[in-house]
Amino acid sequence: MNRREVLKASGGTTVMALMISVGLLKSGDAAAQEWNKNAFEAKNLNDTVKALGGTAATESKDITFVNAPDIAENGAVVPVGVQSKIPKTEMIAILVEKNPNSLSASFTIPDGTEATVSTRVKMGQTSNVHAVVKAEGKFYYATKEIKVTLGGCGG
Amino acid sequence: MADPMRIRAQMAGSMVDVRVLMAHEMETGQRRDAAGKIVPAWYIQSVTATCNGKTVLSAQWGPAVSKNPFLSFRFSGAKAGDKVIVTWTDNKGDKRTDEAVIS
Amino acid sequence: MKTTYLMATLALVAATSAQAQTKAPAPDRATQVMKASFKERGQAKLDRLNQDKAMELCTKYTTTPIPRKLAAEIEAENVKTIPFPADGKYLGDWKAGERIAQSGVGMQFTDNPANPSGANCYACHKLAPQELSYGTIGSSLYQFGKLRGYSPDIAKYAYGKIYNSQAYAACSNMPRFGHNKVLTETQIKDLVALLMDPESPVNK
Amino acid sequence: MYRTTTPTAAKWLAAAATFGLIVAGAVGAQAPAPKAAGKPAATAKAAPAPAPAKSTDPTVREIEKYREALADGNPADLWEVRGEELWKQKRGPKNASLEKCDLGLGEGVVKGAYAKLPRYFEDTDRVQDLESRLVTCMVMLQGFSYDQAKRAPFGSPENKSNMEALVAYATANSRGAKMNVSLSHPKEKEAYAIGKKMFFHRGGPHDFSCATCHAQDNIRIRLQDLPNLTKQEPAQRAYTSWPAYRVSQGELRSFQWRLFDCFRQQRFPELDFTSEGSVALTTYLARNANGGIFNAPAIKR
Repeated sequence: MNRREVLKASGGTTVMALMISVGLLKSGDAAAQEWNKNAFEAKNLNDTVKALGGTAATESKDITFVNAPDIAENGAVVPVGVQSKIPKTEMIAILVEKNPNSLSASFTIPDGTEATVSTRVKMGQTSNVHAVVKAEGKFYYATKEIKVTLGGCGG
Repeated sequence: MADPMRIRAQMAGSMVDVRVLMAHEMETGQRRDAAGKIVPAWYIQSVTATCNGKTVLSAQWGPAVSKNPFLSFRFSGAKAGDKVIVTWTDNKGDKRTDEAVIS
Repeated sequence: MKTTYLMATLALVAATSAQAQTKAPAPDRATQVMKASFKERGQAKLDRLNQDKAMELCTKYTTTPIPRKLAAEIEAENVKTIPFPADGKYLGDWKAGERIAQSGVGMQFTDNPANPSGANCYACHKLAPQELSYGTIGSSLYQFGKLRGYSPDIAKYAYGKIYNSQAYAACSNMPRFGHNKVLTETQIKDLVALLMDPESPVNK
Repeated sequence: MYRTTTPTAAKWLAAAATFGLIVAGAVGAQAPAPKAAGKPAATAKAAPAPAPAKSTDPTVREIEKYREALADGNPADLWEVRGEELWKQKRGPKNASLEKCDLGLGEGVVKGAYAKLPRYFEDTDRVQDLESRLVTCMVMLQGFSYDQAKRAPFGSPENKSNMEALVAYATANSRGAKMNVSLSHPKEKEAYAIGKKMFFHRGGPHDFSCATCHAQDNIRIRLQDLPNLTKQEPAQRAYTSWPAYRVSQGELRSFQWRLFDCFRQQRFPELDFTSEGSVALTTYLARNANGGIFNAPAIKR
């Protein structure tokens, strides 16, 4: 039985806390290991925010997209960077509204790390992309539409 | 075993600028192979970057992160010569750890 | 017919070899190398490297203009190939036409020949303005019907042009979709509707 | 070993000349639009000219931004690293590395070699591009059979290609080098002429040739610019950006793949990997790009 199966089978925080206390897990490691299945199965912004532990998110002008084009030449690789100017930003997440599941990625930002991350996501079609930020327990978001175009000569 | 990551860590003023490329298929579980069979989902679920024993970024990913993922971020509190260590774990339990010296 | 031609050529070779060669050139080394460098795969057989008279001439005149007389010959020969619809109707369903215009599948060795081909019009032409991703190899077809008038003559021309582009402009870059059996009559009518139906986004 | 029967170059050149294949100054050749003739009067009322030049098109400007955003962090690096390992690794029946492979600048010299390929090699008595030369080295140095060396030339998620990794490594070592493909050997001249003929050959159910898309200025397919490969400047820009990581496929693609897939989309049969024609066409295109600064592996849609 591997570590994840232990967690799943015993369902929770007590076992994890126990494992941490006996030194099986480092505390930083635990957060990374516990993959938030519910969040990655949510179908829209609200459900994703709830699965991430919030109630609702408010729109914020302090969240900006960096390096994200208005039009992507190929949906398989769409560069998306998010910058948060909200003080004490502790998490940044990238959601693609029209993907089968909205959440693409979430990043935990420790003290000392800039609240700016860049990655690349897949988009099945033209869609709104949401950047969700958690700061001091509250959730904020910003939205940008990215168009996905067809290309090439093969179809 | 998975191919190594390509990690670049450079001082940019007082911050460390980190860029990571990972070799991973990031299968969505929706693609069909040449024989028409569904290719099972296979993707990186968690990424952790540490420097001098401290976590400087951790991430959770779903299958919508692009194939051969790219990630960039900046952190403070380190100097040239220190090591940035990045580890990923995928949904099959495969793991890969690589490191780079800050230049 | 082919055999007769070949025999006639052989008979002529001794006397007028240079002249005979211009009519039916023995495969030169470049052609041999080219043919030996491809292998058949799926529906794409080696005969796809062969050329009819039009393509032979158009290859020869890619970088220099084709003489007017030869162009007229190509057009006359190709116009004869167009079987205009027996029912006299040219306009199908523009919505189906839009899907055909967007699709670039078909005739590649990776395509299933049982599936219908697309026409990939947007690869080369601007059509409905909602589609941002269009090519400029061909002219803009935006407002095709609106600019030319929705007359049966124009619809017939559009049908013929899609069926066999060489009938109207020798050595055009456009495929001969009907002549080369890429598209069916119904599909071509759907494309004509995309260009000629006043309700089509192309004419908005 | 896998030499094809070749008539003497002189004999061939004579034959080619009769078909007007050897054209001086081909690099500058220009393709005028085919003369439109016999159109019905109605087309006189044709729609306005194609979209204006790209720089003013907001869609194209956004696509340029997309490309810039991708340039930082090119997964081709992952192939390059794997290719370097493969180059140095002892493999094959002879348990040898490729470190003695001669890519044209002498045994083991990788730096700058790609910018002078394809070229004539005396030991095989033929013109070779990078991929065909790597096949030769795998056969001669490592003892692989010809078929083994040619296996899996193009990778897929299920089947990673060693060839593409080696191509990434070798080409990355020519980054910054000036393209300098020679036509001094008769077989190099011959390859160029054959490649040129292939470039213009129209065929298949779509009547396409390479020239259909790549012999005019300032045109695009969908939103992708189509370089005029018969002209020096656009040929330089295009040729020096291959191989490339294709984001649509998530693979690094070699120049042999580029030609293979162009012909697939031309609806031609399959271009045989490292065939004489494929090397000839590469020679034509690489030579047209002479003087350009090589800058690949790149990243493309």
